[in-house]
Amino acid sequence: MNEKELIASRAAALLQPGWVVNLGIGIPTLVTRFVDRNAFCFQTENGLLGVGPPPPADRVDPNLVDAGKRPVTEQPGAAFFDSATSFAMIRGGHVDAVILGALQVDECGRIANWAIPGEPVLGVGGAMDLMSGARNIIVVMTHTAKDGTPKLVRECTLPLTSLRPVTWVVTELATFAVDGNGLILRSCAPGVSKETILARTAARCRDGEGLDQT
Amino acid sequence: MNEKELIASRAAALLQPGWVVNLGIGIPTLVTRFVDRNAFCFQTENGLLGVGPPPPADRVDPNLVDAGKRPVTEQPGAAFFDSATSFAMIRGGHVDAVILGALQVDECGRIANWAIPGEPVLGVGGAMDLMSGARNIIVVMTHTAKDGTPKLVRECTLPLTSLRPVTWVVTELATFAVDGNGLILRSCAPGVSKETILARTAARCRDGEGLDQT
Amino acid sequence: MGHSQLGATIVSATTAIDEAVRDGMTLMVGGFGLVGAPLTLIRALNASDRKDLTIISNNLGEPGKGLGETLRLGKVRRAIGSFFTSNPEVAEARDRGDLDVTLLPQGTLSEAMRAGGAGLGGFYTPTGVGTLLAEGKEVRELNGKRYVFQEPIRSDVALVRAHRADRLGNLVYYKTARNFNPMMATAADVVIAEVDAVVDVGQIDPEAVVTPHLFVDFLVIAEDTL
Amino acid sequence: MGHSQLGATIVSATTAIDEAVRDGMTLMVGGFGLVGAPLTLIRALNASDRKDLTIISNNLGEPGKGLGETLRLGKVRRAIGSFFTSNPEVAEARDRGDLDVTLLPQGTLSEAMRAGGAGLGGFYTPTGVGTLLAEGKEVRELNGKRYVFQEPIRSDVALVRAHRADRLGNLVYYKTARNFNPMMATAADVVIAEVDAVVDVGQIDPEAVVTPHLFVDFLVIAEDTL
Repeated sequence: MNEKELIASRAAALLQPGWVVNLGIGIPTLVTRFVDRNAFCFQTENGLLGVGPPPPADRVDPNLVDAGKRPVTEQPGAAFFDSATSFAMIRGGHVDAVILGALQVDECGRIANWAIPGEPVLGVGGAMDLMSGARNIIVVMTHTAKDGTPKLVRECTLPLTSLRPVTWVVTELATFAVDGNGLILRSCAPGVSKETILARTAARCRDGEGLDQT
Repeated sequence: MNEKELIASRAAALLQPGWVVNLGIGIPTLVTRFVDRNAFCFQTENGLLGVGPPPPADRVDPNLVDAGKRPVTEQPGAAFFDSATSFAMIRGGHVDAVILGALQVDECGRIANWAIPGEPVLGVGGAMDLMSGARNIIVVMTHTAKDGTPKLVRECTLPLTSLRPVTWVVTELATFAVDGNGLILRSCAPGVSKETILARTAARCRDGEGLDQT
Repeated sequence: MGHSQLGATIVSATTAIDEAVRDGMTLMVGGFGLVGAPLTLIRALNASDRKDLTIISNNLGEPGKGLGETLRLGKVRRAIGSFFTSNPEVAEARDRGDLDVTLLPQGTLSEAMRAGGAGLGGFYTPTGVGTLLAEGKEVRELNGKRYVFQEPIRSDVALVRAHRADRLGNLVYYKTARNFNPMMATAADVVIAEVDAVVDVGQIDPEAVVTPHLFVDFLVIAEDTL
Repeated sequence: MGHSQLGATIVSATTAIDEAVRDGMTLMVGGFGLVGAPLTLIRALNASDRKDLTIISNNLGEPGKGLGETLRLGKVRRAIGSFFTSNPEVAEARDRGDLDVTLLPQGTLSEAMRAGGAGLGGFYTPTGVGTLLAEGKEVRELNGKRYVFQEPIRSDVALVRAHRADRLGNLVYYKTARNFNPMMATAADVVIAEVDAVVDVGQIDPEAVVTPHLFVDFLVIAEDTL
């Protein structure tokens, strides 16, 4: 299992059977490898409830894609709908969880994931809507940037996606829960010490009760 | 032709082929007798575009009704939709005309048709939405109340349905157009003199150009 | 309502009402008059001891029929709708002081339900500006036209009537029995759908689903029909 | 657009663009990227001499593809959408000062189109509160939660992509090619729908119509597909 798969598998463990889940682009799409697809229903904001696995190459339908524009299939019992209806579902709190990437997470659990440093701000897509409406928000990301800079920071230097904090932050090193007082270290990945995590985390965080290594 | 049929036939003459038309309860439903059904499309606000004529008694479907809760049929090419979608159509200006009854019309062309004098105000239905959104509003009513009281009045004593004036007012005696300055007598019914009309009209009105008897 | 598994739960009308409805709750009830009203669920509600309810519905049935019986039984404290004239007992109950009535234009009522289900904070409608029904409400000029502000409407429970459901809870409707039901299904914490039949997953065309299953908690087979 | 007869008019893409589009107009163009984009109509637009356009679309295609080509041809003065990152030439055109870009969250964009088609004066959404995209916008607290005000969006012409139409203009869509098209079809003065096929009236299930025909003015048969 590579680093991204490790993150995805740890995020998958947070999902509760029966949930309707929206998956962002990147690591989030790997989550489906680690869950029983029949226990969940995947929604994509471009207008499909009941997203199935990618088709074999010879059965790709160019008009059946997810929000990352990758070919998908439809599960039995799927439903297609327009974008306004899709975001009505999302904003209205009918999607149980969204799993999305982030560039930074502040110590309140708020994220920055739409404006890339040094690049023009020309795309937001559905990120802000998902942040405002999904019942649970699970951020999946590498713990630090490629150069080792912490992504869990005291204050985001990049523009926030929402004032609403996320529910969970999952990295290859640790899982953090978020409450009204900020980040709580919930679990360390196997073989990772708390000290290692804290050394690579700029945000202040509290220890969760019964902090374990899972 | 009785009085109500006369009014309906005169209103029918104002409709332009190709229009989508919403018909209120009462005299408006008689309008379909005087038009080529194939040239128009009827909408009912409870969720059907393409209302067909009432079915024979042995083919009544209790779940297929118009806004007056009378059994109807669906035309080929009909569409069913929910109430929010139906009123989105109406408010959004996608319905070419509504034909509805009124209790009073003031000299600006504004109507009162939802609150009945002496009765509790407990029903408005779609009247206000239709008044706010239909492109053309055609009022059909008897020229006076049963006791001879004019219905075209200087000022409505009953609560207004909308601040928006109607487009046409059609009675068994006359047809009035409405512009920014108020009512214009457009035509007198056959055998009805202008004097008769004015004697039974409390609202001030102007003569239309080329006032004729049709 | 949280789902512990995918799919709506098929229950009896009595069980659905017992599980979901509590005294003092706000209920949305589908239907344009009796057309599209969940008559089986309403009968179970009437047979229950639940009371002190706020009912959001276009009408309160007809005298003694559907929600008209619920009113007669004294279970309704407040009614929010657009056309109560079809049941004269509504006026009587109000005059006795037993019922509080809120009247909204039909388009405003249905749009407010949609807004409630869509997570919006409210909207501006041109309908009703300058009339009795806009009294006391915020009026605002936007791009040269006046609009009335309307808040979203939500409820604790929605009792809706659909035609068919699949076992997941996807719903399709039947002709003009659709009316308010699809919006109500989006705007309640618990949604109970009364249907003519429950079919296998895959039997409803994904392009024709009107209410996707994520909105629906319980399915009840209709026993009372028009 | 006024209808002189019932039913949408079937025309060529070139005729549709010639008749409906004028320099300086605002156009809505369907599609999520190229999926559900009316490629035949866009090609006709690109081949026309129309310019100085405001384009409302989730994206501006990909470099040189779909609306990406429209941009390259210098026809686009302003773009309103949610995700222009998929076409780097958007940033280049903006930096050159040739293009004005307005970014909205995708849910706000689609809801604003619906509001435009539904005759509403605007709505409050929780999306974007406190972010860069809410700067300069009205923020209001309603029932203890903060919302951003969004105005409705309309256009002169909408170019939409559907699957099938009947001769009246009723539309059904195909899978995730539906996306923004149904809202756009409600929010323009003239609506041109590009479809795979036009079928006889009666061949589309009245319960499954997504865009009722009263919204549609012209039908064009698709020649370019994904």
